[in-house]
Amino acid sequence: MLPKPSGENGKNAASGLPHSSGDKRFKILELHMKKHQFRQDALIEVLHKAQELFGYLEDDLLLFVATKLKLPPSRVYGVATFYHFFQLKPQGEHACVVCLGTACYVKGADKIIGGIQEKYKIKSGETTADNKLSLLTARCIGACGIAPAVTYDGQVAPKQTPEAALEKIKTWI
Amino acid sequence: MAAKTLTIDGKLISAEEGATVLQTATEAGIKIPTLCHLAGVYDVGACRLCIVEITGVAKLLPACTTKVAEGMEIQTNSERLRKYRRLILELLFAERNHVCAVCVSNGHCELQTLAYSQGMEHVRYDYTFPKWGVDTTHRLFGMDHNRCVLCTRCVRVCWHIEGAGTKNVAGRGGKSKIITDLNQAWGDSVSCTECGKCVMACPTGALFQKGSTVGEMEHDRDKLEFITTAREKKQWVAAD
Amino acid sequence: MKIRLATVWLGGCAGCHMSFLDLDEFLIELAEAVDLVYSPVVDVKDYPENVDLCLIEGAVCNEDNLEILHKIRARTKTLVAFGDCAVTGNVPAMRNQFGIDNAENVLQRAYIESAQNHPAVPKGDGIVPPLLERVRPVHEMVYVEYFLPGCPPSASRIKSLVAQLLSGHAPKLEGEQLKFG
Amino acid sequence: MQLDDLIAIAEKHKGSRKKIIVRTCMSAGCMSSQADVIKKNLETEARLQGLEADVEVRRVGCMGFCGQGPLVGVDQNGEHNLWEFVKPEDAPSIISALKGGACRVQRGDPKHPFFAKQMHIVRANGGIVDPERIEDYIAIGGYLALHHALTELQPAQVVEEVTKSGLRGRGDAGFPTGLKWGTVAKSPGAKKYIVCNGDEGDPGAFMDRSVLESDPHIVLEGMAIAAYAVGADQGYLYVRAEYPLAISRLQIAIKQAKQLGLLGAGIFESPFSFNVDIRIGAGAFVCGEETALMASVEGKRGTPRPRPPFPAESGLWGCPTLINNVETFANISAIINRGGDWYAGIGTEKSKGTKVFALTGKIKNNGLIEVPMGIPLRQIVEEMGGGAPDGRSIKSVQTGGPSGGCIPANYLDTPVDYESLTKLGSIMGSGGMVVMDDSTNMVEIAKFYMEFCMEESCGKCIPCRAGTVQMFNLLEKITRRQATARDLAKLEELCDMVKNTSLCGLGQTAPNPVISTLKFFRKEYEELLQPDPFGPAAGGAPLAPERVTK
Repeated sequence: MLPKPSGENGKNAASGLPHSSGDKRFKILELHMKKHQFRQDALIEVLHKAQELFGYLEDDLLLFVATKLKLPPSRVYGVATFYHFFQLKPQGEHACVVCLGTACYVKGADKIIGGIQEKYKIKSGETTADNKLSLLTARCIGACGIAPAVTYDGQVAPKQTPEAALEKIKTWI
Repeated sequence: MAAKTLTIDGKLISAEEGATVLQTATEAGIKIPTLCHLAGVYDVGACRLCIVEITGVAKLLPACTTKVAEGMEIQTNSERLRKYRRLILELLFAERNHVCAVCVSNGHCELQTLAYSQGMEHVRYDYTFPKWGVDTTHRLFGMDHNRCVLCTRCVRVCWHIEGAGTKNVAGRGGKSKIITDLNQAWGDSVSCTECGKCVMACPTGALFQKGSTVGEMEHDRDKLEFITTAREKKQWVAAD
Repeated sequence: MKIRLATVWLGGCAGCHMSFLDLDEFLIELAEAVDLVYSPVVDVKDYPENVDLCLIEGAVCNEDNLEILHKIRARTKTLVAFGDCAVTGNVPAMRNQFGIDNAENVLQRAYIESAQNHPAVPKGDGIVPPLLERVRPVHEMVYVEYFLPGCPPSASRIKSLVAQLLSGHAPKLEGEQLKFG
Repeated sequence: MQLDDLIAIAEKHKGSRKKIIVRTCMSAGCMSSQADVIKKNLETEARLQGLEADVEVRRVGCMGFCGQGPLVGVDQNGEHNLWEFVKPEDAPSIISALKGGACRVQRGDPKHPFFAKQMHIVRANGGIVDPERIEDYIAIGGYLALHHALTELQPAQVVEEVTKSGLRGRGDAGFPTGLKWGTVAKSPGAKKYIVCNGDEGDPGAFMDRSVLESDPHIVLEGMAIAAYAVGADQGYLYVRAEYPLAISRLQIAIKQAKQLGLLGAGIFESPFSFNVDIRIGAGAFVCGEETALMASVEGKRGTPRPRPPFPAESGLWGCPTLINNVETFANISAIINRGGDWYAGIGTEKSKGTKVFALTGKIKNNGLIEVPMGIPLRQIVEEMGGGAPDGRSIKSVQTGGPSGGCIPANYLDTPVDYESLTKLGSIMGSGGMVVMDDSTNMVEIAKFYMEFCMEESCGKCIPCRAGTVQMFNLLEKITRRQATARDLAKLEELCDMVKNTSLCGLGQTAPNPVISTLKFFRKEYEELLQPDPFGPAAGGAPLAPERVTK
């Protein structure tokens, strides 16, 4: 069930008070918005920062941003779901992002995904039941010269194979 | 305003500068099919049904957003255009679950009427039968996503006539969805003013008044145009 | 030699056939022009060979439907998807949403969740034919020459289409003749 | 900041240079193989071996030969050495080789056709300057073009020079840059904007990433010159979030340029002011389309809108806006420095200058190349790229990403220019060039691109939103061997409709990979088709008149 925007947090945000949770990250986020003079066109910048701070964009957070930037919640939600970089659900402890750009694809990126899917029984975009691993795909990270590339927790690794990927993931689990 | 002379389907027509092809054709009694166009709100050129051929222009252009120019030669109903329009309609019917027989708007539906006008007696592309929900949490209105064509008319009237910003499009591509506030149940929305303009604007049975049964839902579009015209011309605003 | 006409009833409510019977006196004219070689209203067990024209009511819901449809296509020159269920899937296809590509969910819904007494999925040969993963309109399974949408198509529209066909013309539905729902 | 100051910075910087420069590629590709550790080890080793006074270990951007990375270049006594596949533990060997010893690392050949056939304008400084030090850029003549434009040319003369150069947009459509600049310059309005499109979304393309990571100032300088030419004072540089290194280097570059007064108010003590802000994309391919990109810069959903009005008349917040891509802007300083006529002397009649390509896929030499327009495709893939590896042969070259097409091997003698590629049903695009060998299934490739377009469709217009889904489903049906000739006909019909009726470039070009593979590899589709036992009956409808009794 989604929280109502009329909830306590929403009210506090609307009245200009800091977020009621007392979580310092809201303060940092607000400073970031201030840096952008609370400009509505900075919404995407602000969402980037929010995701960097909180890991994903939950409803309460989106509502906080909406109120501070004086935007209708539907606008913030519409933008947050348009761009695939924004995550509205929590991710696993570790993220394995397989690049699916053309160069990686023709060099077997699909086999890497297949290997991970088979071993850990998760599809692309899903997280394992123990919350250890999220399997994601990227639409070209621009590392085509070293294809196929896989990003492990933000670190790009060149010329990967299904075996190499499973080996790396094993160290996490 | 300077007048522009042009031809539409071979008919010589004079139009005001700044008028759109759609306005001009409508005034001249030439009917161009439309779906996302709604009198009273700005045009987005999204449904592509009103595309026309203009001599000397390689691309097909939407009549709703294309301005008239001197000497334009416009075709609105060529065989090619009719074929494309029918294909677009087939895609729409295959995209979600449009079951006319049990729809509140049966008989008063713009999508249905368009299908008839383009001679679409069946859909050649495989139906996708996606799973979409129905939101009946609102006191007065309901939203059946199965019948939504994503024309965004409801979004535009909500933002630009009512000014509430309650509705918007979320997601993208085929997964796009009309949402209320933070994608919450319509009945839980705090921004919705219950004005019902979205329901009036909807071309299909996606937005409906609760309690309507099959074929009972008639959308009143004229009211929307009436309000915007009044606002633009400030007809009823007190002098002081 | 008369036209060999068949009508069949797949997954639908028989409403289209009721509408067909509403042709009233045109039925008599029709009887002069055609032999009704197979239909729910005549007692013929197997779909015959060399049929000229077949009106198909209903969507394709189960393996029995599909089996006879394949037979119909092989033995018939001209097929007409007759009514919305045949043309679009219509109401029968609404079950697709209980579980896309998963017929089991439909049986659960019908025989367990909705049951008031003795919930159980019926077992045994010929009781419930195996369901297809999805209900489909007829033309997604076999090639169909003509379409007559409507839920049901009114007698006058049936008459118009059949009359055009019998006079050797490709039927064209225009204006009032074309209607869904 | 005045000219003298700029020259003083350049001279001072040159004067402080050491005898030997060891260049470590620190672009995203090499960084993924510990280039940062390699650089640190090289520095430590230089100190340990007592060469600290003579050796500068420099962070540089992309050297291009990404497939052989990590790369380390050495400039010593006017000679240039290139070391390939460098590992962190190779540092002692590389440093001791500076004293004349042998080096155990694989030596690259700077005379290899991969390098010899290149011509560098956009990438002139890539792999040479430290992208995080503006002094490096100034030392090789950076910002002189901006100075020249501001002090000696009228805005109209700048536009004139760019027009004369024949430069065409490097992002996609190949629209003449000078014409675009001229339109923005003439558009009435007190407020105008410059937007640099760095939303390089084509899978298989990384030209812009490389330029931004290797030489950010060349882009900023190009943008500033453009701003002067059209009368803008604010710029936005839109970069994909997938390029964190490019973003951080741009942030550093903007900060440094501001500190030196090369961006900001009163540049070179003229009345001209120009600010640049970075806008970070968030994973939406459609934002490469200019009207969608503008919506995104405004913080909205990145959906395109119909044109006209074009951004040049009504762009960001309704103001005249000039949008060019990274590579286009990177050409500008050279054009101003050396003149439009010089630039127009390179390339073909209608396609001037050079083009950067990301040469990837089933090819021996992977990497980034800059070649003069008009070079035959064969020279690129066979001589520079070395052909397909593992003894296989090249089947096709894909250019233009999801908007482009697959050029079959028997057309390899085609010159690479806008018109020739279009004639083959492909496009120049932004510069992705993915080589496919004879093991590639072309229907699968078409399906791969269609899936991409389907997932990247913004959903605004129906032909693209619903059409890509149906085209993808039909391609799935074909590859699963469940389709008939009727399905293929439906696919072709949809391709035609989506191409002609979609709102923006994404939809209008989404069918291209299918159309081009059908054109050249139709047999591969037909081999997958099944017979149609339930198709129309022989002697079918309408009922044959001779059978009619009435």
